[in-house]
Formats: sequence, C-alpha cells, structure tokens
Amino acid sequence: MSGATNAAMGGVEALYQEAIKDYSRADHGHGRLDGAVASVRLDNPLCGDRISLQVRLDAGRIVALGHETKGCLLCRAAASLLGKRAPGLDGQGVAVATAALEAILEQGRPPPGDWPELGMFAPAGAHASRHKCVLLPFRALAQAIGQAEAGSAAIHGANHRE
Amino acid sequence: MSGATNAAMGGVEALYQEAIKDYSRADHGHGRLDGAVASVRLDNPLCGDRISLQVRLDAGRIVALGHETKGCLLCRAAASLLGKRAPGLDGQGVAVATAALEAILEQGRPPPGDWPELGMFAPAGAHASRHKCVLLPFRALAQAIGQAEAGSAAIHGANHRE
Amino acid sequence: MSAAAALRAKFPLLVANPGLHYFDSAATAQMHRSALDAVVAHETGARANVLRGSYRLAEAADRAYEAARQSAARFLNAAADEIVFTGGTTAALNLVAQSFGCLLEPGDRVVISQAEHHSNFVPWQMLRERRGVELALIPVLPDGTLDLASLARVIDDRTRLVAVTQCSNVTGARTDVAAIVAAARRVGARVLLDGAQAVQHGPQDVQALDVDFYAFSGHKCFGPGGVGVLWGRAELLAAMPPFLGGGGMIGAVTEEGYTWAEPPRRFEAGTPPIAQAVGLGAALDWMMGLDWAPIHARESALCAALIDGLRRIPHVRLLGPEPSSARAPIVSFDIAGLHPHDICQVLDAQGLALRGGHHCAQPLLAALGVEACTRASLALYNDEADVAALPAGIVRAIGVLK
Amino acid sequence: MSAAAALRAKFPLLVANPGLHYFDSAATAQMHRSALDAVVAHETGARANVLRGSYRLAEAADRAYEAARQSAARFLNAAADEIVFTGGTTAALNLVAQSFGCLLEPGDRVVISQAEHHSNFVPWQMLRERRGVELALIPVLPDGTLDLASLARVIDDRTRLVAVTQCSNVTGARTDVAAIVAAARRVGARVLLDGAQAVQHGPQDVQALDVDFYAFSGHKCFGPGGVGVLWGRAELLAAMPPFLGGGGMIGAVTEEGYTWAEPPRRFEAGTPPIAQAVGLGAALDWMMGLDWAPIHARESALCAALIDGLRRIPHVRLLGPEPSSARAPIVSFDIAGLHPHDICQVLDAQGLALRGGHHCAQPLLAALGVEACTRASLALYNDEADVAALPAGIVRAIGVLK
Ligand SMILES: Cc1ncc(COP(=O)(O)O)c(C=O)c1O
Ligand SMILES: Cc1ncc(COP(=O)(O)O)c(C=O)c1O
Repeated sequence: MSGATNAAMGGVEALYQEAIKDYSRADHGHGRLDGAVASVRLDNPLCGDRISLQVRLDAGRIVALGHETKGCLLCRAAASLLGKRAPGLDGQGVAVATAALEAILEQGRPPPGDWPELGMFAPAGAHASRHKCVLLPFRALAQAIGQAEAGSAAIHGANHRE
Repeated sequence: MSGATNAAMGGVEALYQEAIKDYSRADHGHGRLDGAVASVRLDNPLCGDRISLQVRLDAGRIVALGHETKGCLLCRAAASLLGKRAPGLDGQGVAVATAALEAILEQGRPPPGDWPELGMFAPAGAHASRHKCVLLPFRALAQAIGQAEAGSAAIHGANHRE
Repeated sequence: MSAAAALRAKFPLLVANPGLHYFDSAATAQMHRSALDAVVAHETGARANVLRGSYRLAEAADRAYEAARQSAARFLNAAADEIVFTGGTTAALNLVAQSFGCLLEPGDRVVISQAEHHSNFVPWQMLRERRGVELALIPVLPDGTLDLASLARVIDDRTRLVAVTQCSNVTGARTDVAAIVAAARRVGARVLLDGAQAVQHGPQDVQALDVDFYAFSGHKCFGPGGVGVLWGRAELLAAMPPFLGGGGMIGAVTEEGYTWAEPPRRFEAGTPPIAQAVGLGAALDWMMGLDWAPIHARESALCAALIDGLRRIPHVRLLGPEPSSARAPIVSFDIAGLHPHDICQVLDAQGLALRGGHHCAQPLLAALGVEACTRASLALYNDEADVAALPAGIVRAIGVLK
Repeated sequence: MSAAAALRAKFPLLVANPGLHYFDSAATAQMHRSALDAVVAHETGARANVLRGSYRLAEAADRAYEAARQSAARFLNAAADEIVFTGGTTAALNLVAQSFGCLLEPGDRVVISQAEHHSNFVPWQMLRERRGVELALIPVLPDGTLDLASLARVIDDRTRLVAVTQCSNVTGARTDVAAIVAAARRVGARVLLDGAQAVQHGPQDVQALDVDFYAFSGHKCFGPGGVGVLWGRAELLAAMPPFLGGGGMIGAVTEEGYTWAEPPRRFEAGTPPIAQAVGLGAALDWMMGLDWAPIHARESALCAALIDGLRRIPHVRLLGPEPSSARAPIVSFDIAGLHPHDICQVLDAQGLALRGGHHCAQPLLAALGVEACTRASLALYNDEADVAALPAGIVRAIGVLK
C-alpha cells in the first residue's frame, strides 16, 4: 500500500499493527481451563464481543488462565496478551495493568515499563467505541479474580465454622 | 379606544362585536328543560367549555330547548343563538345551519339568508383554536336530536314489537 | 442594554418578534440560540445513530450524545450514568410509574399532591388501576401551597413513593421539598420531584434536595422539544425493570427471552432523540454559565411588580401564595364574569401571549374553586416593559369584553 | 449533474463531507435540508406549546403540528386522526404492545417473525410476561425471507395480531405482506407492519397494504430524530386504552379518576415533539413530490451492482435473498475470520461509513448462523462512486487485517 494511501487511511494500519495481529493469531491461553477456581463470561452487548475466561489461583496468584474469545482483533489480542502475561500476577497486578491500559486509551499515557506490550493498544485511544473491546478481557479477568478470592474467602469462612 | 389602537388590536373588537356580547348576555334558552326527550352534556376538553342541553321534539321538530353553558363568550353566544332560533327546526335544519357555520369559519363564506345571525361569528374564522368554542352548542344540539330520534325510533320499534 | 435585553438577544424568536410580550414560558420556554445552533450543527456535522457504529461520524454522534448526558448530570449535580434521556417530563414520569411501579405491591401507597400537573397525576391513577396501589393526596391550602400539616397523616408507613412537583405550574407555589423529604424518609419512602417548572430558573442540585428521582423537559428550559431527562439514584435504577422494549436496552435477545442492559441504557429503548439531547446539553451548558443570583432577583422583582399591577384591577382575583417570593414567577388569575380564552384573545391582539384554561391541573383548580384561569409566566428574558404592558392590556381586555 | 448528485446537494451533511461514502441509512438516513429548515423555522417563528393556547404563536404552532399530521396521513394514504405522533418506531411498537396488548387475554397468540428488529421483538416478549399471551414466530429460510409455508401453522385461530417488519434491516428481505395479511385475515387477526426500513424508499399505502397498524421513525426517512408515527385504523385506536398518562390525553381529571380524549390525542400524553413533527412533515412532503420510479430503479441497480462487486471478493459470504429485487437496498455480509468492527474501522479510514454488529436482530443472525455481520445500506443519495468504492475498500481492509 502506498504511503499516500497509508496517510489517507489515517493511521488505521497502526491500529492494526503487526503486534496486534500476532497476539490475536497466537491466541495465548486459548481453551477452557479445567479445574478452574473461577469462571466468568462477559459480553459487550453493543459489539457482540464475548469472552469466557477461567483462572486458577495459588496463594492469590494466577497460576493458569484459559479463555475462549469471540470478538474483534483488538479484543482477541487483549485476551491473548493476558493469556501470556497473567500467570504470576495477583489481583493487584491485574488492577495496575488495567489502570495503565485505561490511561493509555483515555489519556494517551505511555505504557508502564513492565507492560510495554500495552503500547500496541495506544492507537485505539482515538476510537472511543473500541475502548470496551480492548478492556473486555481485563474486566473479565478482574471479575474472575474477585470470584476466586470470594470463593476462597467462602472456603476459609466455611473452614472457620467447622 | 383610539382608531390606531383599534387597528393595532387586529380586529379583536370585531370578534367581540356587540351582537356576540348581546347574545351572550341575553342567554336565550338558559336553564334546564324539564320533561326533555333528550339531554346531552358536551365538553371541549382543551378549553374547558361545557354545555348541558336538552330538547323536546314534536313530530321531529324542536319545540323547546334549554341549556346551561359554561364557557367563553363565543360559546355562550352560540348557545344563546340556538336558544332563540332552534325551536321550530328539525334535524335537517340544524344540520344545514351547522354546515353553514362551518363554512363561515373555515372558508370565510357568507351566512345564508335565513341565518344572518351566524355572520357575527365570521371574525372567529381567523382563529382556528376558537372554532370548537363556537361549534360546541351546535354539536350538542345535533347529538340531542340524534338521541331524541333514536329514542322515538326505539319507542316505535317497541310499539312495533307489541 | 439591560440585562434582559442582552438575554433576549440570544433568543431568535424573540429577536424576530420585538413587539411580543411572551408570558407563556411555563408552557414552553423560548429556545436559546446555542441550543438551536447545536441541533443544526449536529444534524449537519455528526448525524448518525449512536451506540453501535464504529465509523467516525457515529463516534462523533456518540460523543455528542454522551457529552449531553454529562451536561445534564452536571446541571443536576448527579452522575452521568444516572441520567436517562426520555421524550420529556411526561415520558419520564410514566417511566417511573411503570418501572418503579412494578416493584410495588397492592396495598402499598403512592402519595402525590392536589397541585400536580396531569402528567404527575394520571400515571399514578393508571398505576392504581394496574396494581391496586393506593393513591393518596397531599391537599392544598387556599393559597395553593401544600398542606404540610397533613404530611404525617398522608405519608403513612405503607408509603413507598412521594411524587410531587417542585413548583406548581398554575400558582407558582414552591414546594417545601425538605419537609416532604423528611416526612418520606421517616417512613422509608422514596421521593420523586417533578422539576418541569423549576429548571427554567437555573441548575438544580438533587443531592442537596436529597430526592431519589427528578424529571424535566428540554422545551421548558430553553432547549429543544421531544427530549427530557429522568434522573434516578443508581441503586434504584439498577433495581428497576425496563419500561419500553427494543434496540439498545437489551443485553442479549433470543427467541426464549432477553436480558437487560445496565442503566441508563436499559431505559432508552430505540434510537433516542439524539440531536435534541445535544441541543438540550447546549442549553444546560449555557444556563450553567450564567450568574443566577441577579437573574433570580430580577425574576422575583418582576413577579412582585406584576402581582402589584394586577391587584389594582377591579374584579381580578389572584391565585397563589404570598409573598411573591414563595413562588416561581408564575401568576394566575381569574376575572369574574370573563372567560380566560376571551381574555387571552384580546391580550394576544395587543401582543401579549398568555395561556388560559385548566393548565392540565384540573384537580388543583377544583380545589381552588375555579374552572379555568389565565396565567402569566416569566422567564429570564422578560423585562419591565412586559410587566408594565400586562395590567394595561387586561384593563383594555375588560373594556372590549364587558 | 447526475440524479444522485442533485439529490445529495439537498443533504447538508453530505455536502459538508464530499468524500464520505455513507452506507448507513438503514440505521439513520441523512437529514434533508427542507426538514432541517422546517425545524429551524418552527423554533424561530412559531415555537409554543400546542393544543391549549389561543394566542397567535400558539395557533401557528398548532397549525404546523396538525399540518404535519396531515402530511403523515397523506404519506400513508390514511386519515389524519389515525396518525399518532410518537418518539419513534420503538415507541410506536411499544404503544401497540401495551394498549392493544391490554385487550388480549391469556392464551391469545401474537405472531412475529424471526427476522424482527429487537424493537419488534422485545415488546412482545414483555407482553408475554405481562399477560400470558403466547408468542409464536414465523421462521426465516436460509436466505432471510419468511417461511411462508409455515403461515398456516403459525398463524392459528387463537392469533389476534401478526406484527412483522416490512423489510429486514439486516438482509433487506421484503416481506410478502399480501401473504401475511391473507393468513391473518383467515383467522380474523390484525396485522401490524414495522415500516422502519420501508419509508426511506418512498410513500406507503396502508389501504393497499391492507394492514391495521403501521409504525415508522422520522430519522429513517430524512427527517428529525425523536419523532415517529403510529398509524392505526380508527376503530382500533378508538377501542384501545391510553398508554402513557399526562397532559393532553385526557377528557377530564378528578381526584377519583380520569376520562380519555379521543384518538389520536389519547395516545399523545405530554408535550409532543412539535418541531420534530413539523420537520418530519417537511421531509414527507418532499418525498411525496419525488418521482419514485426512477429512484427505485436506481436504488435497485446500485444494490445489484454492489452485490455483484462483493461476490467477487474471496471469503465474502453474502446474506439475504436473490434476486436483488427481492430486497430493499441493504446488503449484509460476513468475511470468514474477520470481525465486522475491524472491517468497519478500516473502511471508515477510507471514508466508507458502514455498521457492523448484530444490528439489533440477534434472533435473525442466530437463525442465519452468524454472530455479527457488516451491513451496507443505500438510499436515494448513494451513487455509482459509492458502490464502486466499497468492494475496493473491502479488499484493502482484508489486506490490513489479515
Ligand atoms: C409541573 C409540570 N409537570 C409536568 C409537565 C409535563 O411536561 P411535558 O409536557 O414537557 O412532558 C408540565 C408541563 O407541561 C408541568 O408544568
Ligand atoms: C426494522 C426496524 N424496526 C424498528 C427499528 C427501530 O427504530 P427506532 O430505533 O427509530 O425506534 C429499526 C431501526 O432501528 C428497524 O430497522
């Protein structure tokens, strides 16, 4: 595609840069996770994006993540990035990454040093209708961790009562 | 009031010409008619104009009409005009007068020779929101005659079946 | 240029009709130029359906619509996701009567007042028919204000909702909202305020008012018609089922059933009045930029002067409370033997635009003992010339009509 | 100047965006200048509340509003007092589901189709919940048209109403209205037609269609948003209770109860969208003055050319019926492995405005076996350049996204 066309296309190729497509294609973490502690299904009703996501935690840290994601490239790339990077994080780590992603999208902030991959979503900042696509997997993961922690709290609670 | 003011007032004095006020004041036919064949109450819900009207018929002709009218000058003048002129008319005569009044209001037609009084409503033609005020007593009378005729038809019918 | 003249200059209809004395802002306020310009700019620059498009025009429409929601939220001191755009106050009140009404049980009580506009009267009568809810009325005193002494009796412990107007559209009487809220809170009832007659007199603070629902119309506050706002507390909206079904208010639809979107979208079925909301946002932004203290002072002074002028005319009976500061700048009156429509007609011939009739408040008029009345309502663009012209016009009208 | 160029010149947004290829008229058609001018003229020249004022401005507002009703009546070949102004198609459909729905009994059947927009789906699901009415669906065939062979089974003798779209907003498939009406009449059922996707292609004749209700939106036929029309046969409207309560829809209100006004006012509670109705009237007047035969021929030819162009692209799966004359000029498609939002985004970057998603028709997409699709819809202002640009744009989009 010529440079002129490229310019005329207003940066849409940056939006769909190779990193996005690579992550989407790689689909890290794809598949249902058996024996998960928590499972979440989340929709973006306006888009039809949909993710089912499971996590297994150990001592508050994610040890495994599985997801099945139907949606746009941005959503799938975000899910795949989490499939690769989430293991090892705790709830706090996920919250920090989500906040960083929101800051990138909404305020054009640079990605934090330990999450350079989030930078690939920067061009989506200009497209408000796409923010939800990118964030959907992060929201699903936060819910799953919340569920897992509530579940383990419930188990603790139950233990207590025994 | 000066002529200039008069002109500035755009003919509103013609709308409220003495004839209208005289009829309204005279309130011909005022009062509830006892022993009426038909009685109708009609509202103009948008204005709050309200008329209760009774008629007695003989051989299809109005022999007496009574009404109680709450409403604007135009409505009261119209009711009073009917109080004076309706006795002697049959349903057809009322329909003809009503059609003539509609033609005066809506198409600016002159009053028919036998109903010169309707001419006093001509200036209301320019005020669409007032047409209903003028017409309300005529509509009530038409309904009352219809009721009376249906009633006498019902009596005839009953006679028939006897 | 006087303050009013400077304001009038921003209202295209008033500019086009310099001789007009417009006294019908309580029915429909004139439209501010910024609102009209915003509508035109939207339709010619960003027209597209909202919420579902990812092309730039649709994103622009979406941004403009959501910015209008933000404006309405700021105008009421509320959160944007508590703002539902409706077709107007009437639509907003019906929404609450249906969606909140669904949560009520036979025997529960809804309290309104005798001073309500039909739009805050009939929806509750319909709810009574539909669900066997009891409807109780706060009576009015002879001056049109609510009988606060009745509150303890009327707002009993079966009461779930108290829905009252912030200001009567006939007498201008301002409701003592704090007294209503206190009585409602004592029994755990929710409070809805019909703000249709308050919003043209400046921004509102639903937190300070401490109510639960607030409804108003765009056309009453210098914005477009066909749009209004329902504000409701997030936890209440979240608990309410949808009212209208259609595009945009769902989570998912299958042949078997449908799930609900989150508020506010749950209550915005179908394509909303987009350009109208954008125009309303512009009107509200303009209002939020005004210095209201002097405007209120001027509106009150004009209202007092008007009352004073009318009082001097024989046979004129004024409705509404004293002193004039107890009311929004609305003055209704009755002239013995003359019908309001005739009065309005002769006033119109003199360039004075007033409305006569029952003003969609028949129960209130019945309580005040009148069939119909003539109403003069003021807004920020009215001035001394308007107020001077009206009593003179009425004297003339009496001359023409008697 | 080509016919399309002459038409485009009347659409301010298109004039302001000469590079734009607008393919989203099925979501919102662009606004004709006459409609916008009518809105501005009304707001600056005749703004007042309707129905209750006797001053000249209010009379002018009233006349303009009722003239718009006349325009809508002529557009549909109906009587003016059968025209109810609503907030849009969705509001109109909910009105019927509630007010006509009130007359139905548990066990009565309402029939819709699998092809309905959520706005003609969810209100009937809500009615099912509310009144225990049975809801039955006319299935679609793989090409998106209704399975007419099912009619005798689905429209059984408990059926009271058949409510279907005149045209699918996804596949463009035109409903065989005569077949539906015949099946409905056989069992004495009423027929409602959702005209949201038909009115942008010219005036309709509800007498010739022989239906009982017809609903459409202003923003779909070059008019303002925030307004729509419900047409219903006089005897049906007369038998229906009101839907919303409020000012204007009553005969009288007392503390004990209220009486209903006659239709159409019975169904127009509160201040209606006056300027919007006036703008819609102007749009309809303009449409009634057009010569539709050549416009239809052009729309069909463009649609056929578009289908042809898209069919040449590998991996593109087209939805909807053959031949293209069996559909309104709407073409939806799916590209294996690519998501509609990404496609639309890259198309937008090339000045092509298309919408991707479920188009508020999830049951239809489920029946057609797709999750989401991309839709190109045409109106009278689209031209050959638009149709030539789209396939090329899609080929590029595939290049960017794969
Ligand atoms: C106090 C009050 N409530 C409700 C309404 C209804 O507002 P709308 O007709 O804009 O729905 C009005 C005005 O007509 C009003 O004055
Ligand atoms: C077939 C059909 N019905 C109903 C609607 C709903 O129309 P509106 O959103 O204007 O209420 C639409 C458009 O969105 C439609 O395409």
